[in-house]
Amino acid sequence: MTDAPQSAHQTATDDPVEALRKRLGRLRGRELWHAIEELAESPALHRWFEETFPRHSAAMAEAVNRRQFIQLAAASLALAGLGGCTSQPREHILPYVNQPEMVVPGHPRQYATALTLGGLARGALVETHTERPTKIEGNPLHPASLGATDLFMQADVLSLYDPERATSYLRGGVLSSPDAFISDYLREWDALRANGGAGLRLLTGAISSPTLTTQIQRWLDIFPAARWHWHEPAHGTGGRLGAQLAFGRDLQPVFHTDAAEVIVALDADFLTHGPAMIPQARGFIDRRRMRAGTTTMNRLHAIESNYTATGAMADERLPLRPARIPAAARYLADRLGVASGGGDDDGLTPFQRRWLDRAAADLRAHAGRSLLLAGEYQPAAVHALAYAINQQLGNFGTTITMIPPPLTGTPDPHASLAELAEAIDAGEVDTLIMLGGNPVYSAPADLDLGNRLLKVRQRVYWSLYHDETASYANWFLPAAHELEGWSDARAFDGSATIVQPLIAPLYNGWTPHELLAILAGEPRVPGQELIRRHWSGRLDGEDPEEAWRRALHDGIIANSASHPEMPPMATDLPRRLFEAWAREQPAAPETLEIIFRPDPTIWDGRYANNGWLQECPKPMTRLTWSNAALIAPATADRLGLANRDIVELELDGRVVEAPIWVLAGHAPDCVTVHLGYGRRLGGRVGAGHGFSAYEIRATSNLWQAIGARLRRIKTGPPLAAAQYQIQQGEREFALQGNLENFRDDPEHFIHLHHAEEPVTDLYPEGAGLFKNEPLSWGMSIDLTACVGCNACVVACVAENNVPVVGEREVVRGREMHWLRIDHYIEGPADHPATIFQPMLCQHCEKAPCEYVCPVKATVHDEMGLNVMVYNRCIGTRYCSNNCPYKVRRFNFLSYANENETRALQYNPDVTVRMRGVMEKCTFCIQRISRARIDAKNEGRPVRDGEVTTACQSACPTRAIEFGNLNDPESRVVALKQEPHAYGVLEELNTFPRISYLARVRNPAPAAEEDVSPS
Amino acid sequence: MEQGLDNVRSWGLLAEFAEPEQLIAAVRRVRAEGYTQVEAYSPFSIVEVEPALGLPPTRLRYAVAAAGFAGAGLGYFMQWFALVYQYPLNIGDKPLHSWPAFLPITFEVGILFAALTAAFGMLARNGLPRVHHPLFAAPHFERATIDGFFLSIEANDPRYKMPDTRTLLESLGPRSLTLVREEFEDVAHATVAPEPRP
Amino acid sequence: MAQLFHRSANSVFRLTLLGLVLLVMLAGLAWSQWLQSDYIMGTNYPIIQPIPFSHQHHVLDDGLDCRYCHATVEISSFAGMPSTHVCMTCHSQIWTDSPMLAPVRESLLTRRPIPWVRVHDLPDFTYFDHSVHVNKGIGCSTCHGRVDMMPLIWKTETLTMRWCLDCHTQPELFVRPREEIFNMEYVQPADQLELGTRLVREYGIRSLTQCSTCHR
Amino acid sequence: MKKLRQEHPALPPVLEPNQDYGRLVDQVSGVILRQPAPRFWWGGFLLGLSLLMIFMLSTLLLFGRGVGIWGLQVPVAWAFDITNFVWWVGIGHAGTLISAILLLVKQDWRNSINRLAEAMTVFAVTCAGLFPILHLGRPQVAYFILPYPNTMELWPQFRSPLVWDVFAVTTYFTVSLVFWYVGMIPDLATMRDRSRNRLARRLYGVAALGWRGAARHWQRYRTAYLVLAALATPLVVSVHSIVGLDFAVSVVPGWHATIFPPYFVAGAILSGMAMVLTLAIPLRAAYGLHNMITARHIDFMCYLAIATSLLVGYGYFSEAFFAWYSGSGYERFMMADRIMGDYAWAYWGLILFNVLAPQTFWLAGVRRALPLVWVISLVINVGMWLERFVIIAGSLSRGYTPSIWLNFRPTIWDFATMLGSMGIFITGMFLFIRLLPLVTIHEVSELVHHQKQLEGRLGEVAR
Repeated sequence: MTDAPQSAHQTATDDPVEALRKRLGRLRGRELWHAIEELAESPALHRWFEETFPRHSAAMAEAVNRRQFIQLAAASLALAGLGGCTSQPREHILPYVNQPEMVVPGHPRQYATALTLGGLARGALVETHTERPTKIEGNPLHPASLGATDLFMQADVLSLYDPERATSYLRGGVLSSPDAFISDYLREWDALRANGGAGLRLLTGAISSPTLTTQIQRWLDIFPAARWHWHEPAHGTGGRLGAQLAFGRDLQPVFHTDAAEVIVALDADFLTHGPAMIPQARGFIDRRRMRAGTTTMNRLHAIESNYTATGAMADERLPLRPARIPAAARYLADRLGVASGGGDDDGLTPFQRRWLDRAAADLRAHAGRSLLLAGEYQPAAVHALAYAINQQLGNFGTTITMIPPPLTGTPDPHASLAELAEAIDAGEVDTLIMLGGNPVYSAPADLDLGNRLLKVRQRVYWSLYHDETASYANWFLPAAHELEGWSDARAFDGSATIVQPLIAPLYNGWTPHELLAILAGEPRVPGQELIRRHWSGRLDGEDPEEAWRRALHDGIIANSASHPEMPPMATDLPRRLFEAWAREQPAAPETLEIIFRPDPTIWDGRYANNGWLQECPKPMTRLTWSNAALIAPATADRLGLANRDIVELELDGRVVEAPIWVLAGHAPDCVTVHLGYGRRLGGRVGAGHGFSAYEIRATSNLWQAIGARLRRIKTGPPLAAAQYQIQQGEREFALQGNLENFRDDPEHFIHLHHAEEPVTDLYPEGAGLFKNEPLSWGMSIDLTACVGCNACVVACVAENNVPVVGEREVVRGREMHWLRIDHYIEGPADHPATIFQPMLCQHCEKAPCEYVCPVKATVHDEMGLNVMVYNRCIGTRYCSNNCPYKVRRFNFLSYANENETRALQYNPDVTVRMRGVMEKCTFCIQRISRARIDAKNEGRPVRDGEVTTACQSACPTRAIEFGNLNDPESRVVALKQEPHAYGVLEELNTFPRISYLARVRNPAPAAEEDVSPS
Repeated sequence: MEQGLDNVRSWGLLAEFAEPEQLIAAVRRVRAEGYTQVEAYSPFSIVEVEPALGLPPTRLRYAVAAAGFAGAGLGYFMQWFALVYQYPLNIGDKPLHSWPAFLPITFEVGILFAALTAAFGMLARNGLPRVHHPLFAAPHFERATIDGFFLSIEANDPRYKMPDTRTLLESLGPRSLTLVREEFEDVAHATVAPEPRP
Repeated sequence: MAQLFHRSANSVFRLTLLGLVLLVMLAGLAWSQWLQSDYIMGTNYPIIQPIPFSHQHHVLDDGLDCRYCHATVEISSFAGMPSTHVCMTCHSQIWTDSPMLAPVRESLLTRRPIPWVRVHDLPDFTYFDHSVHVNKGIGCSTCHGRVDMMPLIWKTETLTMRWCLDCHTQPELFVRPREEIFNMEYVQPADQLELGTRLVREYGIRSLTQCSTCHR
Repeated sequence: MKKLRQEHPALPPVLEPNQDYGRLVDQVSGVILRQPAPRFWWGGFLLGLSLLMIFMLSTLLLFGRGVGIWGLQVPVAWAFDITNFVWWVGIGHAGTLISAILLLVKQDWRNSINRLAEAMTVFAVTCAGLFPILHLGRPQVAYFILPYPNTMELWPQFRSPLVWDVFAVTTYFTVSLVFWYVGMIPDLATMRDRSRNRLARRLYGVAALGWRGAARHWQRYRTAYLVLAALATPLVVSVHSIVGLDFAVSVVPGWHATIFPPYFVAGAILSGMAMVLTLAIPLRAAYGLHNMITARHIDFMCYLAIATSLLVGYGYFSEAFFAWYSGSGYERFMMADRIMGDYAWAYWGLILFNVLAPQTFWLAGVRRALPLVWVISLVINVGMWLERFVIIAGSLSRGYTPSIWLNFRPTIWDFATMLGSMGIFITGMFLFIRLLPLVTIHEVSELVHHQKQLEGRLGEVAR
């Protein structure tokens, strides 16, 4: 793995082997053996082993050694023989011993449950084939899902089957058993009870589960002296702490984007980030579905430092270095007549002031229907000020409400983690029980939790993976995946869902409930009973059994959402703010700021071992398999840096080596790094990619810090980007225009060069097959609605058994995604306008790929689909060469994963492709066939909307519509008749079946004239 | 010299000349004498010999043409049968019977058939392969592929008569003159020494 | 100069050439026949099963309906295989200690499924749906043969793509009335063609010969 | 003899004067019969063998691991593989040109080099024929592309240029082989009668099918040979036209051009000529064939090179012109990218090697300096390879969709396979030199005959 950052090895603590030699050198006889026994227990040694003998990298090595050579010889000979062979290996049918009712082999079933991100639930419907979860869809009844999913939900099913999940109970790194842990724990029970659990500490992740909360409460009642800390590396505290500042109460804001006509986002990626992303994006997009006759749409002003997908969706965007964002908030406050408690010197340029003036005017003009949306990673003061401004505008109750936080425990976990560290130093911690979160890896570097842990006697760690923290624990307990056990969870708005298992635990791991039950001294209580016990009597409905069934069936507990509260604004807010501003560090122009953010695809690192997410190109950068230090072109010029440069990134004396990625649109004078990479343990897929930003992140400044330094040290290998060319120039791929032009003339508000000359066709009558077919499939994609969140990409991968190829193959340009989100930017590098374009097989009527195939491996069928017959393909790749959209993907090597655990996820209705065949989007033909056969069996036509493609059903904003073009009533036909519908590369007479609706932007009046100074 | 060799029927007489011109002259002379079973042998093709021998033009080219057209027809039919008749599929929405696309293969198959006919037809009409031939037993005949120019009159020629024929040939001043014998199993490779030149 | 070859060499040479040509032709013919032989196609010889289950006995003698064991044939792509419990519904009463049925009892005790061997095994890239065929008037015996005459089960049809296409191009030659689907003794009437054409119209059968009908 | 020269003042003679049938045969057969083989031969043969080993290894790895061992990707799904294919086919064409077309137009100077050229064709086309199979993702089912009755009732998709390729290349290979063999039958007979070793005589005897040089045989032989030439001539044009159509038929910018077929044929002949020179010059020196392969041959081949390089140059120009004149932004961009983009080095390289370098042949001085001619011929070979590479990989890397643009990065196995294929060619050529007469004895003897006749007549005139 040439791509592994050096830092991974540099920052490893002093070589334990040396230490070992030193220690053993002096000893003799019995002492020596004692010493060795101690050492065998030493986590440092364990970690050293793990790091010195890493598992092989997933990517295949090129070099051929003798053994491989023999294998190859055999393989090629077999290949030669295979040609004539036609008989198949013998297969078995294994019927049930006792077939469950309702289970019909061949018919998938769906169960409602919920998956959590940062502790908060998103409702899901899990598709199971003979009780084997294979695909995750959104739950329409759930407020955080609305029938759609984000990319993490899609990928969770792969984590479930991850062959590298922790499989065994380890005591001191030695194989042990659940019972052993229970007895170990109970042995200490009396001692713990005696001193009320002093020295007993519990460290969990973010928790919204009502059951777990009560369980922890019970545990704390048993051990009054014990303490509960929680740690969520990607958790932003701004909202709740800001509420404490503004209202003196711990409340959580909920944003109702569907009610807002004007939104000003303060460093908030509310469209593609976090557990509330789906409703926020849906609401925002619902106000800008441009159809013929639409004259109005909402407007988004975005102020941000990093260039996020939300920034790309914004009609007006102001790149601002972090230190200026509070200033911008204060400026807006002043303009809107809110006491900001800040001085006048805000260091904003005249252009920035004018920009803010427009935003302020827009907010005022839409008072009551506008929203100032502060990002969760902004400091409390900014949030408090934002609350004040929203109240001044009268937005509370319409576009923003405050509710009791769905997450339980202290509002400031980061502080509580710091307390824990101090407590350890003070020797107050004797037994530490950690529930996931991988704190050793993800805790702020200043806490140096790894070495601190060694001071704790009993270190219990419960986790899905045997990760960095696991190698420090002397008791490791494998966790049950969320799809494996009973639980419950609340959504961003407080509404609760019962989480039900879709499959028995693969590695008999415990759910947190089962573990807490043990800790509370009642082992062996089944998870389901724990959950039911909690909810008995809490579910409304006279018949409890019926109520329980309903809750399970709906995947949401009726009216469990929290009720909004509107406490009065603290009278002394300006003074509090003044104090807060006073604590701000001044940011000199030349100093560089650093921004820490969770990674768009692997979050805080918990998804590091998920190949789907690793290979999913990140929005804006289009990078895969790695993070990078993102800087603006201007900054790159100033520092003399370019892509592929490896820099030493220094903050407060801590150093990490990071590759540079120049990102047009990023704010100048600051660098963004994403958390979650630089993993060393926890799976072959995740380890050895990117760098760990945690290593330079301190409790004092978790999200942004002033005074970072970049020093170029060398040129590194190319980063695995899925796209290098982001200018489309004259080419008419992703088209966009402004609202007023759309109002005036929707037909021509986008200019199409080829529109002038008429389409001439040599063979207008075509093949003359397929007269009056009932079904003819087509798709429409609304570019105004695509927020570039990648949910569709991962959904496609999950549905269609698309293989993961690994970083090295992506670098070579061999990623296998059937659906990709192309990015195209227009305008200057410091103020670019990015537009997302989902690109997939266009199923051309006159497909260039088909007539060049020598073996009829790709042909048209009677439903107008451009079908790919894998078993006929011989792999000439001519079709790919002749595809103008380059949406065909080729299995250059054996990419399909043969691991039998992982294979459990494969969709049985989709062929797993072999080496050497071409593949591409099929419009989810397996779903079409199912619908068609069902319709036939019921003797009726296929209904509109009966077939949804994986990408369509996953899309949070419903940007994708799919349907029957021969059904005049179908929605897709209506969309294709929209004035601003167009086909990409129509001028080639490919007659694509996918039409795009051009993107409509809604810039603020007088914004065009006002160009930025730079 | 015929006595004592009666059990061996003679195949004919073979005269060797040093220069092509002599051969041509000889052929003309022998033909003038009315001999029909005459053949000339040379290391390279000597065009002038053929009219002298009164050979009719070969009909090979007609066979080749026929084969060529047959092949082309077959090639076209194969494509039409496969793409139009037997399993019609919508491929790039091209017309099923897209004849322009069928032409290259039609042409190639035609050429293939024609070429093979030309080559094998030539061999067949020449009665090749024939690795054994009475002539190969004749002394010096190996020079027929190097620098010798031979003339043969077969014994089954109605005008073939000893010793007249032999005298005739001798009169043409051959480098050597041989009586070539039909062989029988018992006397394989029977040959006679060349006559000393006068 | 002496002869290089004996005179017989001429004939040998020519015959060899001729022979080579014929040999190649014959080899090709033989190979193609071999590929379609019962051995390669796996047709017409019984498959050894963990239990010598006799369809003949259960269908002909006991008169069980196909759907008693293959329960999901009308609603699912998979016809369904009887769970051990289905076997035991009867065999907990009769033949309870027959050694032949030991595997069934064992399966019930150990809760391990009975490893039946697939008889009609399509390649993994071919997707076949029983329900739609059954509902459109294709009888069991059309593809599976007279199962009621098979003491041990075997494959009667080759299941090659050509075999599928024969019916998909001309369904009227094979379709039968829905009520006859599970009738093993069903024989095509003399007027099959017009019956078939009528049924094709009634059942709305379309001859689907597109690749995507079976391959995905 | 003087007079003879005066008759053709400009041209050096096809044969040096005073040739004799016997000596000529000795000379040619000597190349084969000489024992032991000269060092030069062993050197070349071993080089070929070692390259062949490389080919074996890379093919083993290729079948074992898949085409992924090459640098291919999407969008550049064809690169070295198809480049090599087109390059080898092109080289093959000179052989047919020299033996067939020049025969039809009665260029008797061809007689002393056509055998060499035909052998070159056969082995070059062998190499070419391998790549379409090697480049497949699933070579084990390559037979899907052949029309044969099967239980799937499926036939090839005859509209695909790749199927045309299969028919064109196999036909071309078969016809070249037949042409080569038929032309060799009388010479095999010569070898049969020339060699002493009984086994050798028997082997040559079988191969010669008992040829005995009868006039009737010669008559049909000549006809058949002419007919074959007449068939091979359109064939050779069709083959590279079809190869050109592989690209012209597609919609890819930089491929979709009607000029391709003729301009590919011209390029093919240029590369072929270059390869003939590359082979003929050293062989002539090594085996002292100066009397048969004279300055005349070198000159004429240089002239052909000049002519075809000008044609190719016109092709390059018209490509650029069409790109501009078409008005298609994609085509224009493609052309601009070739001239100024990441592959500009290759583009200017091929202009230099294929268009400019051959122009030096105008100078008699250059044509006489055989080492220089040899070097230039090598340069042209490289240039023609670059041309195909630019067309294939260059065009694919900058297609319609900008988001997927990517440059091609070859792996060592790309190079291994390319060099390996040269191993097949070289090994084959050296075996041929060692086992078969590399000059057409009977045709050259015929030349001698004509020369003698001419001299005879001149003699009379003189008298």
